[in-house]
Amino acid sequence: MRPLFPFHGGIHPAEHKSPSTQHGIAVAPLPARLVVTLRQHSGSPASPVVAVGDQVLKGQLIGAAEGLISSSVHAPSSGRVVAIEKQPAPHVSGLPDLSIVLETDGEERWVERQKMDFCNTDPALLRQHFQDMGVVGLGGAVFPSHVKLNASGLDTLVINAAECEPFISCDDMLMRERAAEVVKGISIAQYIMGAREVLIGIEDNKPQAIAAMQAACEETGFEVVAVPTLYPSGSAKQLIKLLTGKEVTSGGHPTQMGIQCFNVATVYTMHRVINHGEPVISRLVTLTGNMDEPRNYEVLIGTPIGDLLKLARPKADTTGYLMGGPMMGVPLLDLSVPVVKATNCIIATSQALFPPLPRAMPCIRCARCAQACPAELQPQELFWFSKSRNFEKAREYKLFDCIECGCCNYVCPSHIPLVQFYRFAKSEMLAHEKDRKAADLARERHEFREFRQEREKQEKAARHAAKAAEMAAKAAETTAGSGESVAGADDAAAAKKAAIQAAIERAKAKKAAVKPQNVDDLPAEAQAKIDEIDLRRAQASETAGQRVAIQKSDEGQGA
Amino acid sequence: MLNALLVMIGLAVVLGAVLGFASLKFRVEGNPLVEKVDAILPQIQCGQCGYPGCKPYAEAISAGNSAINLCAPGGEAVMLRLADLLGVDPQPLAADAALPKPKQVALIDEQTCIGCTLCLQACPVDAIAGAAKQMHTIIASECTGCELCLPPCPVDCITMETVDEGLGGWKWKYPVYPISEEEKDTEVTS
Amino acid sequence: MENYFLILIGTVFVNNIVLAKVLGLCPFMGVSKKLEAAIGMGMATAFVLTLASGASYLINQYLLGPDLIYLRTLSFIIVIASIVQFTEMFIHKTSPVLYQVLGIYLPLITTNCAVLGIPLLNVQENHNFIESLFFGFGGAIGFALVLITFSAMRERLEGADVPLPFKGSAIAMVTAGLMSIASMGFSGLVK
Amino acid sequence: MSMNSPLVAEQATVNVIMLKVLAALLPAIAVYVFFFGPAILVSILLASVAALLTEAAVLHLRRYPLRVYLLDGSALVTAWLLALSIPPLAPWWLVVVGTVFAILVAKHLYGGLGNNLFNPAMVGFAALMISFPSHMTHWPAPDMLAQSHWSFTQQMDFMFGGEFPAGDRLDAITMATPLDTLKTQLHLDREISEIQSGKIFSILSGKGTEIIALFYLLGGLFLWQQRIISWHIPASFLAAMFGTAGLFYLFDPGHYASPMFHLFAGGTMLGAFFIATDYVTSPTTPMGKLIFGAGIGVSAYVIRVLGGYPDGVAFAVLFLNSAVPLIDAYTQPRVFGHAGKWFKGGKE
Repeated sequence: MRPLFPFHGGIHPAEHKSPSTQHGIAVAPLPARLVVTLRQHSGSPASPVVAVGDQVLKGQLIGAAEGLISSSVHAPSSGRVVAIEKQPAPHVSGLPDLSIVLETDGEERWVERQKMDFCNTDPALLRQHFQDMGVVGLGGAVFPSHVKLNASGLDTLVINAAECEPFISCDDMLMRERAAEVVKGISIAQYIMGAREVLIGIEDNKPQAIAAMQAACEETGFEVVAVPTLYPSGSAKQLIKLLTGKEVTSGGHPTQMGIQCFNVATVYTMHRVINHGEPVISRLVTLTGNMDEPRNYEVLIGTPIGDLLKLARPKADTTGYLMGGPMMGVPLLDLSVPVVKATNCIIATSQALFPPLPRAMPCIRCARCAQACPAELQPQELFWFSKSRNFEKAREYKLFDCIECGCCNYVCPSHIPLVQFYRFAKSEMLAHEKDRKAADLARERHEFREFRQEREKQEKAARHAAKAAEMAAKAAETTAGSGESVAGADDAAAAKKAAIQAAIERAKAKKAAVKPQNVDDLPAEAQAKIDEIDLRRAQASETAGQRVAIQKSDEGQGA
Repeated sequence: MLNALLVMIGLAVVLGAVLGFASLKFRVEGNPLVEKVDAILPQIQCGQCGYPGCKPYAEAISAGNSAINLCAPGGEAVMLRLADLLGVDPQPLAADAALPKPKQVALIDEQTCIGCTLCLQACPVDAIAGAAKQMHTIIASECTGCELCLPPCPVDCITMETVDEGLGGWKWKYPVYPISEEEKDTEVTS
Repeated sequence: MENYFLILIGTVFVNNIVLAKVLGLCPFMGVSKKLEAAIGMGMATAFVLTLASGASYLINQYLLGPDLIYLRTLSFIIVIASIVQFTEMFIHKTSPVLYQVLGIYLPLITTNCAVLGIPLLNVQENHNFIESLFFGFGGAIGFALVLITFSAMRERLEGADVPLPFKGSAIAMVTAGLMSIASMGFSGLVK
Repeated sequence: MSMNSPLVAEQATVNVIMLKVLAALLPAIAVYVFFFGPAILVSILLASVAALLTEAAVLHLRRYPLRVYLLDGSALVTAWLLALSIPPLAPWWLVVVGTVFAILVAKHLYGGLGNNLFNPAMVGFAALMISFPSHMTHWPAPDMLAQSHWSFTQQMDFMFGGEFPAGDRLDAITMATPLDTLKTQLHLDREISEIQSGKIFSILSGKGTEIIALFYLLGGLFLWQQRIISWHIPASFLAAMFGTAGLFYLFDPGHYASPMFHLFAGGTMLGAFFIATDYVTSPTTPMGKLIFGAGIGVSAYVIRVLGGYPDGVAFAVLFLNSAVPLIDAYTQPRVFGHAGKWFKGGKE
């Protein structure tokens, strides 16, 4: 028996996992419309590589990764692109996000799928391949996997199959039914990272999954470790501590101590990518809560959640829907939002399952939250500072080490929405950080401008001095005629003024002429005009970029 | 009487010598505080404080010559941070101070622009690209929204546009919750 | 030895310069909004007080003697002012932020009645040189201790839901009063 | 209802915690009545009514919902603790003045529940101790030792009207507490063993009072078992008190009472389990709690033995209350993923 290293705190809420594990995984039917959000992963959103009206095949790349921390998105089924526009997204803000809308043709025609022989492929190529195939962490954080895979000579590869949040059972079912494929995926990750040891952490409330995985792991050397059922053992840092006894340094990466952690569903997609040539276009979603037929479904990314819910038939007294678990999930305000890569579970809420919490009272500093905090923070202090907007203090007390797991919230006898306060404070601090960066940029540019003006002044003075010397020399030659040159300068000034005035008049006339046109805008014409302006602006900013570059090189010379 | 005089003179000489030595030994060059104040100011360079830029205002604050409530774009947040840094009481913002505005950038109506370059000269952060007799354009990512380019424009072709930051600019709100079941409308907002 | 210990305990807890003698309230209220500033102020005052009680003892004993008693307050103030000036220059050089945070209260250590009070009490109680140093040091530690705990309390109070009329200095005064009540428990402990 | 996560929570609430604290006091109160008569119940009732009325008035002024905050039970805890700390036969206005002062000044000037820096009950007690010292030292003798027995109505006449039964004196029913006796007699150069042969003394400390202290201890253990208080503060408080008393006792057993006596005398047990453990006014970190408890233990001993007041628990609690924010700031535990043991004042 492997020794475990319990993390601090943790809670044990009611599990509610059994209703959704009564039946095996079912495949959700193909919807008529798929909405593929371009921001399905953390980092920068993908940029569309198809146009409205294009026919796409199942698995075809439709959004390409932008930069390192980004990932691609693919067409979940064959059909036609009908729109590329802002669509409601499953984000807590309820704000719409840029998405590609597909109309499916029901034919499910695949693009050409290329299997790979990973054992004879350079890990760097495999990582690139994972980015192109849209592999991201499916545990909920959706961090692009190719970035996490970028390490070698690892001691330990931790596979996170704890699934600690109540209600969710998709990883459980995945392991029960597809353990062999999961293990193949683990082998790929192990190969890329050169991991010496593989530990698969599964909470001991999933005996069937543990048994299935143990059977599948025979002769692989991977070790299945049953960990106590204690939320949040499925948080990567806590699971690593639990299994290896090592703490991931604050702000650091686990690879610094020779460890990396992947969700079990993520390694399964790695297997699909390498051994089947399929990009990430579907995932398992648990439909549970106040429903007649709770069950796990294999769902295409982009399926509208409203369509999906019809399968599980929510009961009449359902009060709302939640994406994710009850501890860290996101409320769904709009059922037209699509399934994204982060959608592991949809819970229908009801008064019986989620009784309204007692009213919030003032904090009495009982420190139960500190006893429950798996990050070993002092939530009561963080609350005190966040409440009074004392963000500096909140930072000093390590607010950014908070993983927003909600344990403090769960045990609070005053029922203060603590996590909300932390989210508020964090988002204020990040916004402030952004402002400060903008301010630094502005300061730099302002200082450069002052430097430039000073230099121009000096250059002007130098030119004037040279000119004056020249003039003096000229004046020495011809003493007469100096009066004429002065008069000439006056004339020039007057002419310039007149020219400006004329330009102003022209501009006014033009403005007057243009205005009415804009008012009775014909859509096509307006669109064309906007496009034209956009094009011009793009050109202008290009020249501006060049200008900045020139300034920078000037600066170099100046210094 | 003489004794008293001698004692006082002696004390003065000794202490004066010590202080004189100390003033040489602990001489302070410049004022390192300016940097800290400058770091708090939003660097919009709008000059609404009455100083020609953020740095001069920072210098004035550090020297104790200026109130800390003059930064209009920074609003109350900046004033409070300054008060905190300097350990002085917060000063209310002037009554006519503009309310904090959402982030804005200038936009040039390129149909109307005559290319006079007057706005180029006014821009404190060189965020306007263009040359004489060509239409100008604003580099939105570098515009601080200071509005200094508005007055010089002879044809009023510059407008301020509020930036829609979408999801990237979304922030969590301050949590508001009812403090009792029966009084849902009375809410703790601290 | 026991005598020195009693002087120290007495000045720190029993006859605390702020809570029991109610001296030095100006920096006590002024520089207690931030813990770091309070620590700086406490240290500066401790330095000035200890040095001032030693120096004033020497001046009183050897320079003034019994003849020039009328110069006592005057010369003490001069010595204190110089030490404060010295401290001010030192802090300005070593910690500009602390210098700015302490602001006007740093030169005002000169007029801190606690700082003049301790040397005068020394003379009044006929302390010898070592006793004077202990008395000064103890008083300073007492002052610093109270100032620092008080500032930590005020930092906590910033987040408290204090009724509007009591916000700020008002509740700070109430707190100082309650601290004083607490410290009355020690009365009768020494002398 | 907000739909933001987390959506599930334990059902514990503030008023349940407070009610459990009150429940833990009940056995000790019963024993109190047994030894000293029912007057204490009247004191408790008076204090409760005064506390609730004061609280209601302030909440009304601040336009806070009355029902929610009155039912949270915190005012009752303050009232009961204060009533148990002052002599049961004290005039009615003493209890009322103390309670009003405690609730008004120590609690609501700071913003009410969760915001106060000082333990309200102890502020009320200290204010009374300083303002009305003579009233605060008239403790009734245990029933078996009193020279005369007053009926309940006689006691009420005295509490509310200040009238003695005909021909009786206050001395007839009051007695110096064991701690007080010890202090005054020691001043008369008598030895501890000699003093403790007095009739008020018993095995542990005083007749009756030691049994009450024992029940405070039991109540405290109940709270610990219910996970309402942690062991840190009571343990370090009692250990420090025992340790300090032990040192002095070893040094001179003729003039310093045994450590066991100090644990069961005065307000030690009530203070260790019910007063010092008040959430709002005690540190939240484990190390901070140990420091806090030990600080109270030592100062309470020093004040009660060397200082001018008969008992030191209240002053010691207030004194350490004022250090709580500082203790909290400097005993922050290490955060997950950070090096080092503690970080001081927020900086590593």
